[in-house]
Amino acid sequence: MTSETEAKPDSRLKVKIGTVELENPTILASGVLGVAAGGLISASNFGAGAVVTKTVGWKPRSGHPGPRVVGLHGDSMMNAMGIPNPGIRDYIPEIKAVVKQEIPVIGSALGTSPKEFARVATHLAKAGVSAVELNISCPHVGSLYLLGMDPDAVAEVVSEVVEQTEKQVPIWVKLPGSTDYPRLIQVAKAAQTAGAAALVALNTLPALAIDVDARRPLLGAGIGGLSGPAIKPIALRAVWELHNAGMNIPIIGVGGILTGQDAIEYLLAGATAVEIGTGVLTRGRAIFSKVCNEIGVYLTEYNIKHVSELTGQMAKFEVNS
Amino acid sequence: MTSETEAKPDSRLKVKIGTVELENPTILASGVLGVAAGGLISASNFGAGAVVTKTVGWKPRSGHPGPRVVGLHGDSMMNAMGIPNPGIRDYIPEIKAVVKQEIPVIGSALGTSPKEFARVATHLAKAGVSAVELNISCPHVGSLYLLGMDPDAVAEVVSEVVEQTEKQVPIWVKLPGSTDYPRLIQVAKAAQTAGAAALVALNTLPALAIDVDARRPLLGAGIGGLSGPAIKPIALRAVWELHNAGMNIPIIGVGGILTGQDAIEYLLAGATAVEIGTGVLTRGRAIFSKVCNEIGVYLTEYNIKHVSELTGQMAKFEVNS
Amino acid sequence: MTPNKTVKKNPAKLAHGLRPFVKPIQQIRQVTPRTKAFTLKATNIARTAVPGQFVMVWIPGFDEIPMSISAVQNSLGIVEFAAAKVGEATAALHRMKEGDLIGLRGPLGQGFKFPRSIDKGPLLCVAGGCGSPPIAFATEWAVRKGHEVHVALGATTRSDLLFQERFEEQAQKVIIATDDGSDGIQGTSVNAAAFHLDIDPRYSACLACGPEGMLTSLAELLSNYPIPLQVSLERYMKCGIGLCGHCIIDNHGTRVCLEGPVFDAKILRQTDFGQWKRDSTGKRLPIDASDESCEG
Amino acid sequence: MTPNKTVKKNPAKLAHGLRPFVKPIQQIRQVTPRTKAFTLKATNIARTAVPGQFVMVWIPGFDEIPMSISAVQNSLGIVEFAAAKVGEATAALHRMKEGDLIGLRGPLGQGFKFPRSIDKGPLLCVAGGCGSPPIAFATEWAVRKGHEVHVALGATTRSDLLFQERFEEQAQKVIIATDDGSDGIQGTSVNAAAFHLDIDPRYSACLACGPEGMLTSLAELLSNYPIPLQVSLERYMKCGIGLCGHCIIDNHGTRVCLEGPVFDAKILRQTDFGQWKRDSTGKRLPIDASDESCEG
Ligand SMILES: Cc1cc2nc3c(=O)[nH]c(=O)nc-3n(C[C@H](O)[C@H](O)[C@H](O)COP(=O)(O)OP(=O)(O)OC[C@H]3O[C@@H](n4cnc5c(N)ncnc54)[C@H](O)[C@@H]3O)c2cc1C
Ligand SMILES: Cc1cc2nc3c(=O)[nH]c(=O)nc-3n(C[C@H](O)[C@H](O)[C@H](O)COP(=O)(O)OP(=O)(O)OC[C@H]3O[C@@H](n4cnc5c(N)ncnc54)[C@H](O)[C@@H]3O)c2cc1C
Ligand SMILES: Cc1cc2nc3c(=O)[nH]c(=O)nc-3n(C[C@H](O)[C@H](O)[C@H](O)COP(=O)(O)O)c2cc1C
Ligand SMILES: Cc1cc2nc3c(=O)[nH]c(=O)nc-3n(C[C@H](O)[C@H](O)[C@H](O)COP(=O)(O)O)c2cc1C
Ligand code: FES
Ligand code: FES
Repeated sequence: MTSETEAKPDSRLKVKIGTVELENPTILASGVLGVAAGGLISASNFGAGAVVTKTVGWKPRSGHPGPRVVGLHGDSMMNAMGIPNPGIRDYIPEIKAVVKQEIPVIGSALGTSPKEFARVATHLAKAGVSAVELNISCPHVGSLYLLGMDPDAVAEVVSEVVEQTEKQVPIWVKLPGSTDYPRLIQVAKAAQTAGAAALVALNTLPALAIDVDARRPLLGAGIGGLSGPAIKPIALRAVWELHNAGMNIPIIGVGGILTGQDAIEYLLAGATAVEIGTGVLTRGRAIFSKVCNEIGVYLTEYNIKHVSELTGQMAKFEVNS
Repeated sequence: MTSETEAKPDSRLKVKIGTVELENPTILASGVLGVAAGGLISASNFGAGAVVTKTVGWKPRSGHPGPRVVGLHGDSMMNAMGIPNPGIRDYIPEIKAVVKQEIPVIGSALGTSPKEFARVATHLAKAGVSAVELNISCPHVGSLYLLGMDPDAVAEVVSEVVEQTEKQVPIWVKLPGSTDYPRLIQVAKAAQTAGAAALVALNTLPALAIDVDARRPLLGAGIGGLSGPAIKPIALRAVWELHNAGMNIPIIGVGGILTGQDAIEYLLAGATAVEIGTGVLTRGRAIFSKVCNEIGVYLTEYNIKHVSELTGQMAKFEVNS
Repeated sequence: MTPNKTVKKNPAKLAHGLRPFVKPIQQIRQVTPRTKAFTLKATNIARTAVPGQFVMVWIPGFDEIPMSISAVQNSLGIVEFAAAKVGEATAALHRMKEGDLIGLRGPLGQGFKFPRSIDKGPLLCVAGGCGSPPIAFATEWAVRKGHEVHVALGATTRSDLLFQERFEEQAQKVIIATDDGSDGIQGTSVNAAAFHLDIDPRYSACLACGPEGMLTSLAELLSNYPIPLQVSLERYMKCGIGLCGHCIIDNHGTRVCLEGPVFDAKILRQTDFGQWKRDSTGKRLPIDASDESCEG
Repeated sequence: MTPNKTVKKNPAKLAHGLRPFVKPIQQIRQVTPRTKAFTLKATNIARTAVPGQFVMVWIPGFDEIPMSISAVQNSLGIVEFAAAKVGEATAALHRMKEGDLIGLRGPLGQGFKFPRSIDKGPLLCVAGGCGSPPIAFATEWAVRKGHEVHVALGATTRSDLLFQERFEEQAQKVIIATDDGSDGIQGTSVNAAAFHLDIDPRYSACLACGPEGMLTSLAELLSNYPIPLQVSLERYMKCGIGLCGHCIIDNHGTRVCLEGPVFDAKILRQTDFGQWKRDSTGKRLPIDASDESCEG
């Protein structure tokens, strides 16, 4: 139905995030295209190495009133979808339709308590997802963001999920969009200790945009989450901080990736793979194959055999005072 | 020497930040043009209602090695100047040259201890500044950023400065570029209790950008501060959070202002005035008169008598969960 | 590799689709007992919109909802849409007065494709119930381009016939149908379309909008004729710009807000067309002709 | 007011001035005992640079420092600069090998303005000490445009004469001066310039670069002639794009990196020219001819 370019496989791009093997390191981020199986399948057809589902909870959520998205300067945007989702039971058929096509699916889970997180994760695991990504960090669902900034609460959620899913599926933790590094690293360490298999950094950043004519926030929920190029330098810093903290855990970088070059920055900072959300708007769904091709050109230019050789290979430096 | 437009006075734009009276609410942000008296004077000639000096400390600082600036997607940028400054004694002549021209000067102060902050502030006060802005928040001078996130430490600095300057000059506190609202508000409250006369939100956000060819950070210091349009939604959110916290203290909004519309967003969120830094790059120094003219057009369009009527006038909303 | 590779903009990213223009409502007209037409000055939308495209209408304090563009006056930069009162947001819209501010984001999506030549036969335009707005715009557009246009317009009852006058003013032939027979033939807009086809089936194309049940019957009817059919679909829309995936109708990821809302009926065969719709949570619900908000 | 007013770009914001191109060094030549010339492929810089403009050279792991462009080969996209070893960053640069990566950000600043017509008389180009790079580029540029160019080139001693061969190849007349008399006349480039003027003072313009003490003497010398003088200044630069204010030379806020480094000498009268410079902290230091890094 569309003329966007198709993906070409390139064995240099295969990555392993813990036990999860992907054809390439580009992953569709949660909340983008993911309401329907077809959206997830299309991202895979356009080259994504894996797809993250829309965040799904136990009960249905209608999400926030509109406006739910607004474009900002420089290809960035804000959203306050409010995590609409039909609840895990009605979402399972969508996931199964994708899993059936042998596409690696990462199930994004939300809960109002550790038990509920675990219940959702268990259903996701049964549906055949390759990993579960815990959304403890949505900035326009206030309770989640606060949860994600609290190391003890995060540990509790992760432990419960790991226990209930009985290690059938790796648990990834998606960190909040925050610049508070001491805390972010505490949260990350708490998650790792509790059994997380990978860290995803970052979710959108809490933000506000105002319409000066209406004299109201431009989003129905008031507060929204900032995504796109605006947050890349912040998320990249977070990935580097996490990498530098010496935890031995895979990191997935996310925030503002538009080009292969952006993705390589994340890899150099310490990421094993990347997720792409807003870029789907800027470059179309073919962004996945485009980014992969651009990474391929770079590997060729510098005669690098495999993309994993880039992870964490930025020159060391000391933070000044 | 230049063809950029000159400022036209507009009495509707006069503002009072506590006791400090300005011709208009646009202020040159610290660190931009401010090394030399001529830079500060030029910003005023181009329409700035006040100018903030380069942050100055007790002893000279050479700052970080280059690269010290890098442009990013969408008119944003990062810098890691590292607060080069000749030390307060050698900087005083620059300040005096500006004060002599009856330009409201805000002296930006740095210290390695509460006492040193106070010593610098005292010298600034003697040089005739209209207010002192305490830089407790530079993200590429690690010690400062950590200080700015610690309510007790901030209270200690502010108390000492207020005491030593003997209320001869209002003390403004420039808050760190952080998304950690509970903490930012704690810091703000601590500053207010200790005697701060105004809050400035925000400084640049801690960030990283990498050159994929050199495989190094694009800034000499590694870490840098993100400024420009990228941070506007974050700083705007912070201004609104501070305003909403019900403190009765003027707020000066800063971050990513390019247009009158951007400035008005800050006013509606709760700011009394705004500072502009990176915009000087994007629209030239005439950005001050341009933004003032654009605010004037808005006041006319909506038949608003005075710019102060905009402060905090965004419609109320509840943060969702 | 440096500096950053220039990113070619996705044509989908329409300049004004990402941010609302907030403007005072210029005029409000009650066009049927349940429907009001609203006009606003939005020059950029008026200049670029084509029939079948829609706007996201922001009703401050309530919601942002999709509305087809029902007319533009390009020279004055004016855009019109017509909203039926069906729920909270549309009720709030109906309470608004001229001069009140609303936001428009768009034009969004892909509109109708008109036959290149006006010599291949007249156009058949079919509007059922609330489906009139894009069809009224399409009719005016086609007539202005020199096409002969025949209209089939249906509603439950006479007073609900939306934009009847406009159709009668513009089109060469209009056949009316009402469920209760209060005007025109008794039946639906599809019956009216069949009437047109019986007279002379040499149409160059058929453009249609209305309840999905009506559109499926129309598609069935037209499968007997060599006339390409384009239909405008309605799906729950959250973003309107192809990002969130809420409006996807098939396993290829076809998005009604971006690749639609107007589709060639052939393309809809392997989709949810006529079968499922999503509610605000994303849950799929069967399409049941009887629960459509505007019959026809 | 919505959407956001389009922001007209400040012409000062040069597309490539904000982000370094990182490229392998193509060629390194030792041009004097203390100076090496470096070439790199940087097509965008080569295409747009004019003589007098500079680049910020990033020596990864050390610093980013301003360097005048000393030549471009437009057709090959090649840019050259010539760096004297004076401190840590330039020493690191001198240790680098062909193929090593460095970054170039630019072209930055305003270059020399050449007389519109080639009939108003020859151009006088004066290069003292390390001032040769922009003057060599200017000479080649002017000759290519058809100007007659006379050069006054000075250095402390014969071996330090920078780009002597290039000048002799390109210019119609070259007068050399060395402090120790090891080549040409004994004296400075200003003495050499005086020599040119004594022969025939009908120059259309004078372009100069070198230590600031030399530039002030030259300005004094030329005040006796109706010849417009343009000089290229050096100031401590932190950003190179007019933002930080470190290179400001007067109370009008004139920035050497943006409005300069080439200035009409008349404009410099009410500035720090010849009097003060800032160090890396921003402290003003008196300009003392004897502490210049490259005499001439
Ligand atoms: C492309 C498109 C064009 C449309 N054009 C018109 C038009 O020209 N005139 C007109 O009257 N109506 C039109 N609609 C339908 C209109 O958007 C809904 O009637 C409106 O959103 C109802 O909002 P509400 O809050 O009043 O109702 P609610 O009580 O919220 O919902 C009532 C019903 O309206 C629909 N609806 C609600 N929100 C949305 C949404 N965000 N997206 C899609 N459907 C929604 C649902 O089916 C829901 O069951 C169009 C819809 C689409 C998708
Ligand atoms: C517009 C311009 C063009 C220049 N062109 C050339 C050229 O073509 N060839 C050449 O050899 N040199 C040129 N220079 C001078 C060159 O930038 C310095 O020699 C170099 O920065 C020294 O760096 P360092 O670390 O080796 O020395 P340091 O030990 O750091 O300093 C030695 C001296 O170099 C100067 N310097 C250091 N850093 C800077 C800086 N960031 N900006 C300006 N001056 C600085 C200072 O005067 C200092 O006292 C130019 C300078 C400017 C401003
Ligand atoms: C429209 C939209 C919806 C999103 N929904 C979710 C979500 O449901 N769950 C989640 O974890 N993140 C969600 N996100 C955040 C993204 O997954 C991603 O972390 C963020 O957008 C930053 O990446 P980007 O800059 O590539 O978009 C959403 C982002 C957008 C733009
Ligand atoms: C080059 C540069 C130097 C800066 N130096 C300082 C400084 O010395 N002290 C300070 O408080 N803030 C400094 N800042 C931060 C600005 O004052 C301002 O808070 C920030 O840039 C956000 O505003 P903007 O987006 O308008 O630039 C600097 C910013 C830039 C871009
Ligand atoms: S409404 Fe979001 S993709 Fe169509
Ligand atoms: S070097 Fe920063 S303004 Fe010139």
